[in-house]
Amino acid sequence: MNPLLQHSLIATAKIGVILLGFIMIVATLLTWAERKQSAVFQHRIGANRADIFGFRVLGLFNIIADGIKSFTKEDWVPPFGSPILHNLAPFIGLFGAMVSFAVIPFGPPIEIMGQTITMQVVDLNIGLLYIVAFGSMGVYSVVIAGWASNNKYALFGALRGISQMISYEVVLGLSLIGVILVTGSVRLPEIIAWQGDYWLNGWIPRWGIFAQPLAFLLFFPAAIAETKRTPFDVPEGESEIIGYNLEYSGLKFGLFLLGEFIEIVVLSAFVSVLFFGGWHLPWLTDEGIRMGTLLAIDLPEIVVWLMRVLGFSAKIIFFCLLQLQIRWTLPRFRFDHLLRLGWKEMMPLALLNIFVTAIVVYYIG
Amino acid sequence: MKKAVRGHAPDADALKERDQDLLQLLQSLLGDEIQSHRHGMDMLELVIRPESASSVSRLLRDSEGLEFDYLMDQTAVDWLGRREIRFEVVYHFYSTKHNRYLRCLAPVPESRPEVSSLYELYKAADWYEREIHEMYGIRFAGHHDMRKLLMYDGFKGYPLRKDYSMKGRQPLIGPGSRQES
Amino acid sequence: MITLNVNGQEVRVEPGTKVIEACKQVGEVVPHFCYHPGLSVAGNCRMCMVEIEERGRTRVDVACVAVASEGMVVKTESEGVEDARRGVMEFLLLNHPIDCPYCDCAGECKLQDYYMEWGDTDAGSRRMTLPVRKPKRQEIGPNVMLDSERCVMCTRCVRFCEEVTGTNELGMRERGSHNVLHLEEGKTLDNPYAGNVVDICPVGALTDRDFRFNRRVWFLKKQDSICPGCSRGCNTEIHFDLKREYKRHEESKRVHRLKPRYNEQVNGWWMCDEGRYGYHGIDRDRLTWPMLRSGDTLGPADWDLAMEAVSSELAHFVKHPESLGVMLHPDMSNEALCAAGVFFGDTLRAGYMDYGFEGEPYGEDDELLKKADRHPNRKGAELLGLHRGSQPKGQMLNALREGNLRALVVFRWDLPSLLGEETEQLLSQLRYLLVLDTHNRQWPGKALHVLPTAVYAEQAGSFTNFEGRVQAFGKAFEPTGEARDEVEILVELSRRMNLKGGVLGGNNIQQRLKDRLPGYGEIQAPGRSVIHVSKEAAPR
Amino acid sequence: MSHDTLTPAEDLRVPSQGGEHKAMTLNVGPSHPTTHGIVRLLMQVEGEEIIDCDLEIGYLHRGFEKMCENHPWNQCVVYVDRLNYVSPIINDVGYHGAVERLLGVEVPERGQWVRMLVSELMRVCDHQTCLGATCMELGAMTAFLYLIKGREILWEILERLCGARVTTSYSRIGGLTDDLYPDFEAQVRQAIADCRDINAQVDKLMTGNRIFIDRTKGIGILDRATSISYGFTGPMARAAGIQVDVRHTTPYLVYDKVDFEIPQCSNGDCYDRYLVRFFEMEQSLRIIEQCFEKMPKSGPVSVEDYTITPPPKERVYSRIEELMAHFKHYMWGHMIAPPAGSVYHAVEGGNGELGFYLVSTGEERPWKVRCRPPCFGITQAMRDMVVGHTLADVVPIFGSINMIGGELDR
Amino acid sequence: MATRFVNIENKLPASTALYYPAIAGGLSVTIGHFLKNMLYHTIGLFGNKGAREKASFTLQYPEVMRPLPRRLRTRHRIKVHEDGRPKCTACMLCETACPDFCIYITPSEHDDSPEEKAPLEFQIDLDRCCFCGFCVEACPKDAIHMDTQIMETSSDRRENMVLRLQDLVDPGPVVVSGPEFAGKDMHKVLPHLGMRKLDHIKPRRIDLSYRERQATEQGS
Repeated sequence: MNPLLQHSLIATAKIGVILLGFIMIVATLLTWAERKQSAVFQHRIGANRADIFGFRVLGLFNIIADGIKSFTKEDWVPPFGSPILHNLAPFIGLFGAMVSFAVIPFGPPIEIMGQTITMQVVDLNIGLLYIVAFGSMGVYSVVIAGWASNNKYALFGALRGISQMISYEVVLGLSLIGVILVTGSVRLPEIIAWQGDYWLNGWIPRWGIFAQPLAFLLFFPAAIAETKRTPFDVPEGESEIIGYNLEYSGLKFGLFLLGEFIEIVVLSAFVSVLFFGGWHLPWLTDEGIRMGTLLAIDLPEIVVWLMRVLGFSAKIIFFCLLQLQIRWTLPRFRFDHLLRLGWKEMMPLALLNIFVTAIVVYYIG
Repeated sequence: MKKAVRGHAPDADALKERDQDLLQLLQSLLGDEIQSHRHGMDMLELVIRPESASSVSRLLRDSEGLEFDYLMDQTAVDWLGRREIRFEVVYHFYSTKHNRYLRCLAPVPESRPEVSSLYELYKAADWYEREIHEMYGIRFAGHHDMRKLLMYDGFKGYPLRKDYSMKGRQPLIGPGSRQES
Repeated sequence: MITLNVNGQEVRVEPGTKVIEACKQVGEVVPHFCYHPGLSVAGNCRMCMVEIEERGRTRVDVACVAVASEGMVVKTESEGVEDARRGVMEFLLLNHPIDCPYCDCAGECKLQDYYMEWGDTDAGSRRMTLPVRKPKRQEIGPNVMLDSERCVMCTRCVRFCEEVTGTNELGMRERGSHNVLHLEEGKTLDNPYAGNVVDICPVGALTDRDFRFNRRVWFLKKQDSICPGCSRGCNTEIHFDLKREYKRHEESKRVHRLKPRYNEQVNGWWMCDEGRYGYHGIDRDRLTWPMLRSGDTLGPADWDLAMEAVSSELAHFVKHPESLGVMLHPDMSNEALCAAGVFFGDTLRAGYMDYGFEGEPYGEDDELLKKADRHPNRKGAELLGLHRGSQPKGQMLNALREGNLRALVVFRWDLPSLLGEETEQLLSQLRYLLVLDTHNRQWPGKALHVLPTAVYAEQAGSFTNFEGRVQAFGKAFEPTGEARDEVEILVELSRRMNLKGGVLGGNNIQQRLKDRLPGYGEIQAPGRSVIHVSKEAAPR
Repeated sequence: MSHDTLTPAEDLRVPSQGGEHKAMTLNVGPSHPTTHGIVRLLMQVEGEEIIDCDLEIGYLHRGFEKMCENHPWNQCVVYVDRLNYVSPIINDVGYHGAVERLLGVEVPERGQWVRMLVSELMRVCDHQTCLGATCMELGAMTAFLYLIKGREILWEILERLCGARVTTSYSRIGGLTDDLYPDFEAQVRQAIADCRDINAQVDKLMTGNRIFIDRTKGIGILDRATSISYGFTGPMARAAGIQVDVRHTTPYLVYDKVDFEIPQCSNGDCYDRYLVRFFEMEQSLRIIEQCFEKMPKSGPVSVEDYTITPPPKERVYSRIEELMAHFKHYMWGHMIAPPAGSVYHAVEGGNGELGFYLVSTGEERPWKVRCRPPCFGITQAMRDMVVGHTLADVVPIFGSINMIGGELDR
Repeated sequence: MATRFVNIENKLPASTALYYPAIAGGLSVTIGHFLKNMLYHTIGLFGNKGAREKASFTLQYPEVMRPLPRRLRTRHRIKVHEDGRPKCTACMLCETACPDFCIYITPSEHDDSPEEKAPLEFQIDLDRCCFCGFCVEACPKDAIHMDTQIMETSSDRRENMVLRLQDLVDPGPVVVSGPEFAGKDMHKVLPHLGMRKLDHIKPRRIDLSYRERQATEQGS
């Protein structure tokens, strides 16, 4: 077989499986989860009215109903705005979010028919930077949406969005430097591989959270701020300015939402990769379960692989749900408090983290 | 026939006695500004002249022993067909220091419906007076802004006047029927 | 004159005055059922108990029987009095049916009023026996319904039939609890004044079959008025209800009943049934639009068009007014008559004008109230001098027969009934026929313009009765449909025609009326408001 | 920027190209998530900072006074109900208290206790709604729903009691429509426990939350003197350290027979208002508990006077005496015609002093029914409170005002 | 007994200097609720109704109805005597007491009944009605009641909002939301009532209205 063709086929299959088969499904399920989860802790039942032949399946069909609704709703383009940009904006956001997945490794490489297949679409040596770069595509979406709507509220949303995202990108980037310093790489498989090791005689996994706790505490909020969700949803701020997507309806509005949910999944995957060992599970080595000298169970290779992939998925879903939980628990920041937090509190801490990490790495590592 | 024991309202004499000091103080401070007074069933009532409403309430607010720091309420009554002087602007003052109320009535003739504004003294009077103006057509001299408050700009007439019909209808407003000036 | 003391107030009354009347003089209304100033004293209800101190002795006595004497001290409120009244109320209510929900009297019932003031709540719990049942819903006359259970045996109605009409249809029989009002053998309560027994019944025993269940009395509004039924000019009250607050129930019916209003000089407390039930015409079959003829049919038009047409037609006769005839109607108010007189007579100088015609129907006088002349204002027209032309009074139509008339203005008259079979033939010679009428009629084919006018309940004005008494009546409600007051129409016409004689206005009509009608100046308050010869409503 | 430049015709115009427009006019409302009582804010903003603000109210104006003037005294209750639709019974109690004062009638003791009890229940509802709405607009949906759950529990009790949730019409001149139902006390005690639990959780969610503190502390400060000048009463005034509370200064009903504290703060910012309302809820619950201990266990709740209240129904059906009294009661405007005179009667509403100034001419209809809406002056002070703050601060400030369109616009 | 003003201690605790503690506290509250409710939901999935009710404060309207209290003022009805005559005697007190002028009665004379007066037409305009209950209070014949427990009274046409005599005499499925079925799954309740689908919950019309019956009686 032509290697190029083969390569393309494998890449396409990966895109199909990982992007459409996993990410899209998780993102759509998140729309359901967001309703149901919030309902559960608000003593409600949540969306459950859509049924097919009387079956409601816990309201899962509402996802389909939502899809149909957003497709069939009137797609209104403000005549006073800029139609081309107005149409473009939601796709930019969605594109940036979806493309980021290309470098996320979903599991250890596996050998199928003599081929070593990496569980990521493309193994870039600057994977980490790639995600950060494409993650910041979202800012274009926001600013274009806000500007093209020619609405005062949308403009406010766009302005808030652009300053918030740029500010928090700084924190995001700076907090990552600690991780890069520790792991010594910007390539995601290498970062994961570094986290496969253990401290204290194999008792504590060498995960980013333990190596860089402060970086995690800075990175996670900054990343939520990038996704523009509560408590960082000031660009939307539905009770204040309604947000940059004020003039959107139907499918395009749905795309904004979908983009947001995909960003959540990206973020969860990214956090798992950087701070929670990626597809590593504690005490699960290539051979099987090894808990220091206490426990040793040998497992077949394919089982280990499956456990790792599933473990990684579980981590992603956990962080997704955590983000939803945060969104429904906390009030919203005020815009200037948010910027103050970003620039005056988080960025110095991030710099401090880099400084300390650098010294420690220089002398110890 | 069961009949309730009526007359449970606070004893008129007791009220009179309670307000006696206040009345003396008011009389000594305001003098001729008080046209008449009455011991109502709830509080002391003073009748003042409309043009001196502002000066009287300044005294009420600032004089020692009175300190009516709250303008609790301000409204008007239309006495159409019942009294010679048609309107009456009613002020309710309250003093936090002495915990007492005072009602001032300023009769306003229909021919010259004007009262001096309390806006400079009590910020609360701003909207109260705007409301009275649009509802009764009483002007407030010295008020900075006599736009309509509750009704829309094109509303004709004064709805709370007794001669405004309960079934009075106004032309429609809104897009298509608004006349741009 | 003797002086007595009622509740601390000195009263001076004629000797022989009953105590109840003396009390009324100082505004102390003593509760009573059987007493009626227009009837003899029966003293059987025992409600009007007062405490009387006379010659050092205090007693509780019946105020309608006791005669005032010098130095008497009367107390209308005292423990003994209240006790007595409470007892009477309990006694009256002992057998009273639970009928308020469907008793027409609820709202003007004396039992209700007195109970709230003097009744005893706990009386009912002391009841030992089952109430006595009596016949209900008896049609004792064409206009009156009797419910014996509700009767309080005051015998007002019996006395009325005996003393006022002398027909003696009603009487009492049985005794005690079984005492019952009944119709004398072979008689029905069908005298021409039978409706009055409903007015004087203090409870709901006698109800008016015409008014029955139409409307609850507390919804009714009142307007003082004058009965237009005959030239007596009985003082009445129009009880009307335009509609319920937001929705019309019976679109057509506004007046619900008439009640007599006390006027000692004219009608006393009474009115005849003919007048009482004559109000139906106010809402029935009314003309509501100006009608213009095109070809064979009369079609509705708006006022502007109609007035334009009328004024242009009338303009043809400004030069030759001698061939113009005006038929005024004695149902019209003084004001309308005067306005017509000024406009057609003085300004337009019509050749013929009259207000009475041969062949119009007359009724019969009776000894009580009814007058043969069934129109309320013939005297007014006479006093205003509204007869013009060469023909003697009442003979104006001869001019038509002689062919001297080219145009005719007809107010309210039904021409076919006056002219009989020759109507079409006589009218064919006319160039112009204008009709101003209140009701829909068969107008002769010649009628070119028909204008709707208001009836007496829809306008304020005055009538002059047969003896020359000017009495004002008030406007109860707006004219129906597009109808207008005649004065208004004439003023508008004169404004449009703008003749040399000047434009008709409220002032010159008023002045003319004051000049011509004795007493008009005194009764007519400014602004065409209502005046009353007497304001007192008939006591019930 | 003076008010004159904010005439409605001009403000919505898009600034002309090339003009020197530093400030932008932003039109918030009348239909905007923040303005949950329908009000329109015309704001001049520079960036996010508000430099001027004008309020346009009246979107819920329905001619309350005019309608009352055209209805009999007792029928006005349906309009009074709808003044403050979050705590309707307090309005009823205030209005009827005023009418009873005009009439010179005193409600039986049990009736007074019941009125006080339901008033306090309503106050809890009011504060829960207000705090919940504030939290929701700040983005904390869950706290809102927890508080609304608490309100729902209370409303269900009120529904059992009055026959309606919002348009209660529970009170009547001379008393109440009906006595408490049998297991009322048990249900209310359970509800009190539930509300305390909910309040504790919301406290944990919001009170110490740094984000919430940032949003509310130091926001919308109005000093004591200005607050008084604007006629602030109720929680807003007490948050600024002004000691006014009608329940304390001129006790009505039986407020002088119960023991409770009136919380007050000194800063007069949104956080203090939040705290005052929060603590007041607890005090209201305390009053309710005391009511159960101290109120007479039985007895009439309405005056037994057929000229004021209708006779009992079972007697009306069977006896002519009561039937006639019943008819007299309803035929002519409930037969209630207070003697000529005027009275000002105030109660402590959810937002502050809710005063009724009634003028009677001795007829069956009121000559004048004036309601002094507590949030009138407070809403008026909105301009002073928001100017200088950012756009986002409108939310907590407006939330703390607890503007109730029904009583503001009447 | 005393009321007094008390200052609230509103010094912020040190923990509020940081964001994380309160966020953790808040999350613990919501997660606590989540876990508890999730447990109830799970038990409820196995058919335990009590647990299902505990898990959610809201109800699955319209399948499940809340228990409606006895005093609740709902759509009106007019009681009837045993022979089917309405108890109403058109005394108009409800019309008088109505603050909204929503009741319109056309009275008529009625020879057969002991009350001699009966409503020819009795209309209640629900568009106007404010459900204050004054009409029930004012009725001296125990005729009008607001206890049908029908709350769904909306329509897209004004004329449908006017209840006529026959609607009032026979208000339709009164018992559906009655206390005995409160909180029950509507689909399970409906067969007991002889109804199959929710769509059937509309005011039923009786075959021969009172008015028609009256007309036939008078004619014969």
